[in-house]
Amino acid sequence: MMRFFKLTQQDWEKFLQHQSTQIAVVSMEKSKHPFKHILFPPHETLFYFRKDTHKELSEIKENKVLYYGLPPCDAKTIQLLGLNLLADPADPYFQTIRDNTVIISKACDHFEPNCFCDQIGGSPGALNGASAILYTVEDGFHLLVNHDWLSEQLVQMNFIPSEVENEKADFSKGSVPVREIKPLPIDHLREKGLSTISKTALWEKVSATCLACGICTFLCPACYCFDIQDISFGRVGKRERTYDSCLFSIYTTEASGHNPRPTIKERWRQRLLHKFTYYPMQYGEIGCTGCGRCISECPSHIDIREVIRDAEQYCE
Amino acid sequence: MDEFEPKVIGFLCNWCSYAGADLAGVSRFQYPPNVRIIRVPCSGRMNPLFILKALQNGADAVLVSGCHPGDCHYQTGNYYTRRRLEVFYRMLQFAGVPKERVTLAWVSASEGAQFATLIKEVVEKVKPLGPNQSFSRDFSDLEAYANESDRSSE
Amino acid sequence: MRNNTVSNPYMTLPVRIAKVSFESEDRSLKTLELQFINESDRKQFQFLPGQFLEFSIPGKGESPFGIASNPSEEIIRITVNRTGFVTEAIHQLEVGDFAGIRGPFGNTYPLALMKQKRVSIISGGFAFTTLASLLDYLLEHEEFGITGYDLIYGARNPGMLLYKSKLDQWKGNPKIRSIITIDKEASGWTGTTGFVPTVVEQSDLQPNQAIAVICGPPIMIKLTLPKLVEKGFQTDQVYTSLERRMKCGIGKCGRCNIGPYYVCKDGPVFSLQQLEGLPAEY
Amino acid sequence: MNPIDHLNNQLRELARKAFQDNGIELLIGYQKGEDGITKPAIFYSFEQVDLLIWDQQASFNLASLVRRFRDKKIGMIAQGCVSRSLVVLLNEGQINRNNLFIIGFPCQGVVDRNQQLHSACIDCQHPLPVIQDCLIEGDGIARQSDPANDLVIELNNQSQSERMAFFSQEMKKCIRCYACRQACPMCYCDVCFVDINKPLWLARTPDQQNNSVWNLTRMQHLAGRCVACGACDRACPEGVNLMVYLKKMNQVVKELYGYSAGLHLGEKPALNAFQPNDPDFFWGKEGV
Repeated sequence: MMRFFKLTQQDWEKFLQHQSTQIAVVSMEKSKHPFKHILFPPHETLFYFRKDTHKELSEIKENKVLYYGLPPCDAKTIQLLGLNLLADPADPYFQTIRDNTVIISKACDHFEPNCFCDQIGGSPGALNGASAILYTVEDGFHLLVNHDWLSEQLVQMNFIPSEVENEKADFSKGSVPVREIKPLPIDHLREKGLSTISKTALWEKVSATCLACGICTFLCPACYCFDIQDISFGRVGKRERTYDSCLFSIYTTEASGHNPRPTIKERWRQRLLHKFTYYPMQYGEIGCTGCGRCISECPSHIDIREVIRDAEQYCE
Repeated sequence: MDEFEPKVIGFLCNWCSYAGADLAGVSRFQYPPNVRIIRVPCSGRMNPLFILKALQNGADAVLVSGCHPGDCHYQTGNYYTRRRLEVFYRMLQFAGVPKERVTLAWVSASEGAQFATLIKEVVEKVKPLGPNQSFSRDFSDLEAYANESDRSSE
Repeated sequence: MRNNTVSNPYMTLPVRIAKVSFESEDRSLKTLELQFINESDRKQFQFLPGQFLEFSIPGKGESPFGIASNPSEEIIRITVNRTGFVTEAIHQLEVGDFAGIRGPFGNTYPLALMKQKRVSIISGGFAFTTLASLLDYLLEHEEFGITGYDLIYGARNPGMLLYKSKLDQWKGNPKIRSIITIDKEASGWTGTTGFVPTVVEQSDLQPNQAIAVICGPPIMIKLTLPKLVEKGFQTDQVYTSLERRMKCGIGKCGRCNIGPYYVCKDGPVFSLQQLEGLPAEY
Repeated sequence: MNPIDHLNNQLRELARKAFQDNGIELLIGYQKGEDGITKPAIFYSFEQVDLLIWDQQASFNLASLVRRFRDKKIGMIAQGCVSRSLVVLLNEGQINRNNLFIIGFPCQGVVDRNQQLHSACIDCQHPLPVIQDCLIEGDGIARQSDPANDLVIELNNQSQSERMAFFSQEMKKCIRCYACRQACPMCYCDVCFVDINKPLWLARTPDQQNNSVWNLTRMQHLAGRCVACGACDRACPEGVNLMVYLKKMNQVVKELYGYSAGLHLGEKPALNAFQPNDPDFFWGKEGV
């Protein structure tokens, strides 16, 4: 049930103050580091083991944390990662963190140069899987809540909710920016992306200056590929997972030395199509939030928006 | 509390320093038992990664030793090592690894006594520094698990 | 804090190595028979031919292996080729050692589709493992009403053939037409010689009411498929089991992704029809 | 006309000539992206050269792209550091001089991620190319004193624990995306030591200790080969101060063996050569 609250600045502060006495409350803002680093940490212990008795121990900590202030594109992480990681069998580590995370995102008030959420069907004011979203209006905030626990907390503090049917309901969303801009042709890729697989010229073009580093994937809010490794220490050890990237050659190289994706061309094809073709085929959503980190952080300034437009030319 | 006994990893060249260590043993020169020796075919085999890996896995000091310059069994191996490790040694120190932790020395096959002195001095030098914590990997969670699971199985 | 040993798909079931034997004369292939420590785990571990498991050595890592034993057997059999870090460690295991397995993962050969049909099994090298399981399983379950079997199996030399005693057994079975081939003539070998694609070309495989299952090194598959097409096999009649580098086995870690499929979860068995139009990343 | 525009006109003219007269199959240069950022680009024809541009935003070292086109006849624009990188690659037999047509130009320095003149460029000693097939005349950026050098001196004077604290703080930032490796023209190994799992040299965990090993080893592999272009430092998304360590390393190599990488064709890298009378380190000697 979605609910909508009108809060003044004082109300909001009072709410945060009150929450911080019960659970951890963390302020976030749009930064180079995606929110993914919290939901799905760069390295995570799966379990400890003993080599002698073969006992395994997995400890998953449940700490309820409220994060507020992150942009909607970052909040979308929780939704996009969940599509894969919670598909049967669910990943217990991600699930625990997700279940114990309350996200209050904040609608953006401007576009950064590399933002493109509005070009892929999103909006800088969309809820995107967050528990709630905060809109700045003249006399305070409008808070749209889609989270029972959070609603309850607010009601307990005597804030008056009004029920709304959906996100598009009529209430002031303050200064959520809108701009005249041509949307990216993601529907082409979604429907006909498979036809670009054999188009070597396209992949040669897009990967020509790619260095095959992992910046774009490590900082992408929707990338979840990981590697598993064992760390030993005498008779005990732990199995750990760390980020991995489809752009690394080692990612698919088999022990025999055979690599199904031997050059950057194939790896780029995997990166683009996995986000815009395979992911929608599997889960119905594109694996991109439009945050623009891969564009601003890329050492060779490869612009995924240009790549999508290039790929459109090759769709049949 | 017992005195801190450093763990020293010694990479010794097969032809000179290893034989030197052997001679030290045969001649019954006393030296501290803190050193664990790894024989390498030539000091030219020394990959700086070996030193880092030893430090990372908890060695308190690393000793690299080979033939005197000019005496290399393979003619020039130790000349390359000399350059390679000198640069590496300085970079390590610049990164803040205490210089006592890494030692590079020439010991010939006939220098058994010198080898014993060398080990004594390496151990003496590194003792006051205490265990290598800043550079070894953090295994505290694993140690805790080992102890805890030991207790629970008793 | 919760300790969910049961539901955590990353944690392993403890097994004991019951038997170890070298499978090939160059000692690169070793067959391991695994016995579950906990009786209940064996009951839980229900698999069908084509599925695979993740074999884990604590401190070394995990590797995926196709299950080569018949589902009705008490033990689990895998054959391990020594190539990498983990397989090297597996080769050092001895009878009585402990290890962990996870699984079973992936899909099975299209058993339902095989009913009342002829099954042609084409294999090369050590990819024969899950196919041996399939053949065992189908022979045991007469209710499938398989009309007959073709078995074309090739290896580099006679010493590299897997499961020799079984091969002999199958040779004597009137329902199975088996052609065992080696790449080059070797002393003492009286059977067929030649590469699998050539043998397939010369054979009289019939596409009518048949399902072909093909498993082997990528180059063998690549060259054999056109021969099957020449013989009139349709893309939905030919199945193959893919191999990819895998880590998690449950469709999470991403590396075995081919188009909209994860080989570990949606595969490893795919029909040619499914693979059409997808990147040939195998 | 603004000097940068003038330079770009000259570059385009020479590039067109290279396509016409020198038979290059492709040209490695820069162009403007949609958002106005200068990015590396490959030009395959005479007509495309209109887009060729160089300005201070061009923070990418083009030499790291050369190897992937090495069986083609390549044209490229090169200032000081790119040409020095090419010299090292040529000396190491990675590329073929006959397949290379170099359009040299004087460099005015490039900016880092914060749009400040990059540390490597502030005290650049060789802004002019050291090898070229044709050259645009002009003066390069004037050498100034670089605050990074002051930091080197400062660290030199600090205690071991202070140095360790600074190093640890830098290493904590690293996320091990390997952008430094990939952006470096000298890091061309087909299989990097971190990608080997038999033996597993280094855990992939991006924590301080593992990152230290990664960065120290990478630097060691660059000792005597690093041309101090700063591409790794500019590529780092986390702003790890790689420059101060590379500067120190280059100083050490220069001080001990009088060697600077990439200045002369046919030279062996410092650590691939030796002199019997090299300064002899011995244990107990004061380092740093």
